[in-house]
Amino acid sequence: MSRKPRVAVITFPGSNDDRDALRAIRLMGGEPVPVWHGDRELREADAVILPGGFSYGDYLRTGAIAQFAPVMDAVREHAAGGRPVLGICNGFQILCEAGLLPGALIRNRGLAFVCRRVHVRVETALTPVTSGLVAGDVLEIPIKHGEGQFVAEPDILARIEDQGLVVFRYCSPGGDLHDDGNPNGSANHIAGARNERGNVVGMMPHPEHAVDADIGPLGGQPIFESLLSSLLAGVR
Amino acid sequence: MTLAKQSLHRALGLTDEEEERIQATLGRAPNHAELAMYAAMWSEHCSYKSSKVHLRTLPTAGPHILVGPGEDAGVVDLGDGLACVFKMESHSHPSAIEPVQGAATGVGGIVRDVLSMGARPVALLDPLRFGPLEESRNRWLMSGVVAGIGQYGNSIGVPTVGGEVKFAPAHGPNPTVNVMCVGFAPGDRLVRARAEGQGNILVLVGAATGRDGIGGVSVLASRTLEAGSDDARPSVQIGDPFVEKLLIEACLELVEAGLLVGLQDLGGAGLTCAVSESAARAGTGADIDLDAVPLREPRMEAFEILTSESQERMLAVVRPEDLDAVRAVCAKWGLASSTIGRVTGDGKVRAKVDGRVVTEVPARSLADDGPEYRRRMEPPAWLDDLAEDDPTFADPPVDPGQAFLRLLGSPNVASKGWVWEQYDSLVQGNTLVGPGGADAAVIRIEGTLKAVALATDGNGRYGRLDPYLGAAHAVAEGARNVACVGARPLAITNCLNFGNPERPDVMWAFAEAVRGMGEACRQLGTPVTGGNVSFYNESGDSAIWPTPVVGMLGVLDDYRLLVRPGFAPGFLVYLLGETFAELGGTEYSEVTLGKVSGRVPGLDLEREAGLISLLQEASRRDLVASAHDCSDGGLAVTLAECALAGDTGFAVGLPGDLPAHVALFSESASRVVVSVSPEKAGAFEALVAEHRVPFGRLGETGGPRMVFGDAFELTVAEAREVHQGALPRLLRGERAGG
Amino acid sequence: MKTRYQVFVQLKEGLADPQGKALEDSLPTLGYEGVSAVRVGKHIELTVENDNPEAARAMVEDLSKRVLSNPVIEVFWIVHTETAE
Amino acid sequence: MKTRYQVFVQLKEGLADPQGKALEDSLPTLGYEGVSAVRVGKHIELTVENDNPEAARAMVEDLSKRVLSNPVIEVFWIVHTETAE
Ligand SMILES: Nc1ncnc2c1ncn2[C@@H]1O[C@H](COP(=O)(O)OP(=O)(O)O)[C@@H](O)[C@H]1O
Ligand SMILES: [Mg+2]
Repeated sequence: MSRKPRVAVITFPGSNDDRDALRAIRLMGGEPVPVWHGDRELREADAVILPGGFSYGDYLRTGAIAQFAPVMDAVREHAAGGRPVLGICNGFQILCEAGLLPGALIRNRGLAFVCRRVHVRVETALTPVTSGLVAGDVLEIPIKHGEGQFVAEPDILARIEDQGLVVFRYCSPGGDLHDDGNPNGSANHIAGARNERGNVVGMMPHPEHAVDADIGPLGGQPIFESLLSSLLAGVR
Repeated sequence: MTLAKQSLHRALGLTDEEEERIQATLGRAPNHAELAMYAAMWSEHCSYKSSKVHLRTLPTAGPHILVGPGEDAGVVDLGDGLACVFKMESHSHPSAIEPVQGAATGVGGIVRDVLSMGARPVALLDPLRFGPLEESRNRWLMSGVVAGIGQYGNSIGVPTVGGEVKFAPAHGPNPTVNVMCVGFAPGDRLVRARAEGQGNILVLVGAATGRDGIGGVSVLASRTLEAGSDDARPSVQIGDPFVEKLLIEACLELVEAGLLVGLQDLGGAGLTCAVSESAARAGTGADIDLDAVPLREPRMEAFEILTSESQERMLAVVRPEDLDAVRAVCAKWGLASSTIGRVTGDGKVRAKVDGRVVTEVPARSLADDGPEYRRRMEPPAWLDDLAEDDPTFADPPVDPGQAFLRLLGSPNVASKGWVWEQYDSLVQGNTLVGPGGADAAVIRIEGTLKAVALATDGNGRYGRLDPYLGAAHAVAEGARNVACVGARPLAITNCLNFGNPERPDVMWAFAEAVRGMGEACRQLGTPVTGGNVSFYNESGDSAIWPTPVVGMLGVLDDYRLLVRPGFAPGFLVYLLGETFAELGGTEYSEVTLGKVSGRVPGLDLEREAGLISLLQEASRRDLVASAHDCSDGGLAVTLAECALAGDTGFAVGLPGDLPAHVALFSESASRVVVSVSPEKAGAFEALVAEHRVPFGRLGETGGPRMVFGDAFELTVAEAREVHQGALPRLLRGERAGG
Repeated sequence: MKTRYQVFVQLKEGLADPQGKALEDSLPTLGYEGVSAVRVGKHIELTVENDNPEAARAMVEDLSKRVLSNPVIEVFWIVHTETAE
Repeated sequence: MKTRYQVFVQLKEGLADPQGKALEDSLPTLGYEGVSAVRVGKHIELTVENDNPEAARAMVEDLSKRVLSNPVIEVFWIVHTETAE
C-alpha cells in the first residue's frame, strides 16, 4: 500500500477523549490526524472519528451545539461520499443530533453517570468498524456516560431493527441479552447504530479505551483493526 | 473609632485588634473596600491565623521536593525531568448546604491550584465523610456530593481515580468534602504564582465576575454555621465545568508556548488574594483597573469586584510584547481575556475606578502580615474515661462469623462501587489502577515506564480517641498503601478538618494531629508539600471528629512490576507484621459493641519503615503475587478483599495465640497480607528476614470458599453479595444487610 | 423592541421520561401520596431584540426547532411573556 | 379529584447560569442575533389526586421546596393548570 490510513479525530470545545482516540489510532497502526472544530476540511483523512467528552458542556442537550460546528459540513460531505465516520459516546450523540444516525440518546435509566466495563454483542459485520468481526462476537469495552440511553419512537425503532441498523447490543459475557446487562436502559439493548449505507456508525462504549493491555480490556482492538483494514482496502 | 465603623469591621469578621493593626499599617483608617480586602485575606481560611504556628513545625524539605508549602500546590521531582504537582483542599462548608454545587466547585478550585503551577491535571481523589445513611438528609448529602464531583470531574476530562468514604454521626450536620488533584509537568516548565517584572501586564482569563461568595472565606469557611443560617447561603456558587475545561487547555497552551511570566488561580478572596499573593511573592505591587474587569451583574461595588469568588477565573502575568499572542490563545479556546492592570515596583496593591484610586494597600501586609494566634489548648475532659473503656477484653457479643458479615456490610468497609462508578476513571488513558483496584491508584506517566501511586487516608475513630496517633496512622497507612503496589512513598499533602479553633479542646486536638503528622512524615521520609486547614466544621454544639486526611504520593520506576491485591489459585498466603490484642477504636468495636472507645492501636514507625522498604524490594524482585494492607476490620476483612479482588478463595489459620475475634479483627498497624508462589517462597522469606519484619505463613489460596481457620467459612460469592450490596441498599433507604 | 419568551421542551408522550419516573417512584418514600404522571422538562427564558414582532416570533420558533429541542424525541411550545420598548 | 400542576425551578437571580450562558454565547455563530438574558431552568408537570384543593396545593408547595428545588440556590413557582373529577 502507498501510505498509512489517515484517521481524523475532531476536537470540539469540551472534547475529552480526543487525545485517547488519537493515541489508539497510532497504537493500532493508523495515521492520527487532529482536526479542529473550526476547520472546514478534514486534512485528507480517510476516516473521521467524533470523540467522547462534553462538547460545549453538553448543557442543553448532548451534542446539541456541536452539530453546528463549521467542521460538521465537512463531516456530512465525508459521510455522503460513503466514507467511514465513527462517533464515540459524545460523538454518537452529535451524529444523532446532526441527523446522520437514527434515534437519540437521553439520560440513563438510573439517572447517574455510569463508568464500567461492559460486554457488547456485534450485530452486523456490514460496517467499516465491524468488517473484521462476525455477528455474535462479544467484545469487552468500557462505557462512561450519563446520557447513553438509546431511544426512538416505536415506528422508527422498528425500522432500525428491520433494516439491521443495530451494530452493537449490551449483553452478558456469554452474549445473551439480560436486563441487568443493560447499563442505561437502552431500547433493545442498543449500544451502537449505523446509517442505512453502513458507513456512519455511532457507539456509546469507548473502543479507544480498550486497545492497551496495560490499561484495560482489549475489545477495542478488532474495531480499530476493522476500520484500518477496510481503509487499506480503500486507499490501496 | 465610630460605632458604624466598628460594626462594619466586625460584620466583616475582623476583630477590633485586627482593625487597629490595619490602621497602624496604613497610617489611616481603612475605607470599606480596604476593610473587605483585609477581612478576606486575614480570614482563617486565607491567613491560617490559628494554625500557622503549628503548621510551621511540619517537615517540608527533602532532596526531591521542588516546591513546598506557600505556593498554590506542592511540587515533587519524579526524576528524568518530570515534576508532579499535587494538593488537597476542603469544600465542606458549601457542600453542607448545596451538596452538588458545593462539591463541584471544590473540584474546580483544586484543579485550578494545580493548573496554576503549569501542570496538566491528571487525577482527582475525593476523601469524604458523612453521617449515617439511615438519615435521609445524609443520603441526600452523599448522593449530591458524589453527583457534583462526578459532573465536574467528568466534564473536564480529569479522571477521578481514588478517595475514601467514611461514616460517623459527628459528620451528619457537617459532612467533610476534601478533594485532591494531581498534575504532571516537565520540571523545566513549571510556572510560579509570581507577579514578576515591573510593567508586566495582568490579564484576567475566564468567567465574568459576579456577586459570588462575597465574604465567602470570612463568613462560610471561617465561622461556625448556625443551623439554618441564611446569611451564609448566597456564598454557594454554581460551577461551570465547560469553562474550566477551556481554561485548562488554554493555560497549558500558554505555558507550552512560554508566554507566561506567572499564573495564579482566583480562589478564596478572589482578585484580592490572587493579586496580593502573587505581588507579595515577587516583592512587587500592582495597579488594577476595576472598570476593566468583565462583570456578570450590573452596578457592582469596588469591594465586591475585589473579593468576589466567582469560579473559573485565572490571573496571568504577561510581558507587554506577548499580550496579543496570549489573548489570541484565549480567543482560540473561546475564553474572555482582559487586561486589568500592571505590575508596579512600589509593593502596593492599588485599585482604580474611573481613574480614581479606591484602595491602596501594601501587598505584603495583605498576604503575609496576617494575624497569628496561639489559641488556648486543653485536652477534652472525657478523653481519659473513653480510653479506659477499652473493648479489647470485652466478651464478644456475637460469634466471629456474624461479626465478619456485619463488618463486610458496614458502610465503612463495604464496596464503594456505588460512588466510583459515577466517576470517569479512564479518561486520559493512563489509569493503570483505578478506584477499588488496589490500596493505591496508579497513574502511568505516558511515554515512560514510570507511574505515580496515590492514596488518601484518615481514620476518624482514631482521630477522636487520639489525634496524635490518628494523624500518624494516616501518614503510615498512606505510605503503606503506596508501598503495597510497589511504589516508593515521596511526599504528602493533607487536609486538616476540625471544629471551632476558638475552643481549647479543638485547638488541642489540632496541635496533636499536626504533631503526629509531622513525626510520622519525618520518620517515613515523606515531607509535607502543602495542604489545607478547614476549621469551624461544627454547628450548634456538634463538631466533627478531628479528621486529618493525608494524600500520599509515591513513585513506581517500572509499572510492569506493580502489585495488585487480588488472590489467584495456588499461592501461599503470608501475613507481614505482628498482630496484637488491639480492638480499641476499631471498626469491629463500633459495629458489634456500638463503641468508639479504648486505646488506639499502637504505631512503631521504625517497623513501618522496614515493612515499607520490604514491600518495595519484594515488588522490585518480583517476589509477591499480591499485597494488601490491614486496616478497617483487620485481617479478616483484608483476606476477604483479596479473595473478592481475585475471585479466588483461601484456607488460612489464625495468627498468634489470640482469641479468634481478636486475631481476626484487631487493627494492629504495619501489617500486610501477601501471596507468594511456592517456587519463590524461599527467596521471599529470606528477604523478609533481611528486613527483620515479623511474619507468618497463614495458608494457601484457591477454591470458591474463604476458610478462616476453624472460626468460620463462607463462599466468595456470598461475601461479594454482602460487600457490594450494602451501600446501594442503604442509599435506597433500606436497612444494612449482613 | 424587546420581547421576553419562554420555551418549554419535553420528551414526546410516547417516550419514557427517566427523570419523571425516578422522581415519581421516590415520592411515596418521601411521604407524598397520590402524585402521578410526573414529567420533567426544560424551561428556557430569553429576550429577543427586534422591532418586527413576526420576525422575532419566527426566530424563536426556528431556534426552538433547531437548537432548543430535538424533534426526534422532544416537543416544544412557546409562551410570549412581556414586551418592552 | 385530580389536579395538574406545573412547577418551574430556576437558579436565583444573580447566580451564574452556565447553561444559559453557554447557549447564549453560541447563538450568534448559529445565526441568531439579538438574543439576550437566556436562562435555563426545569419544568416539572405532575398530577395530584386529592379531594381537598388546599391540601393538594400545600403538598405541591412542600414538594417543590423540599424535593424539586434547593432554596439555597433556586427559586420555584407553581402554576395550576386544570382540574378534573
Ligand atoms: N495542613 C497544611 N499543611 C501544610 N501546608 C499547608 C496546610 N494547609 C495549608 N498549607 C499551605 O498554605 C498555603 C495556603 O494554603 P491555601 O490557602 O489552601 O492555598 P491556596 O491559596 O492555593 O488555596 C498553601 O501553600 C498550602 O499548601
Ligand atoms: Mg490557590
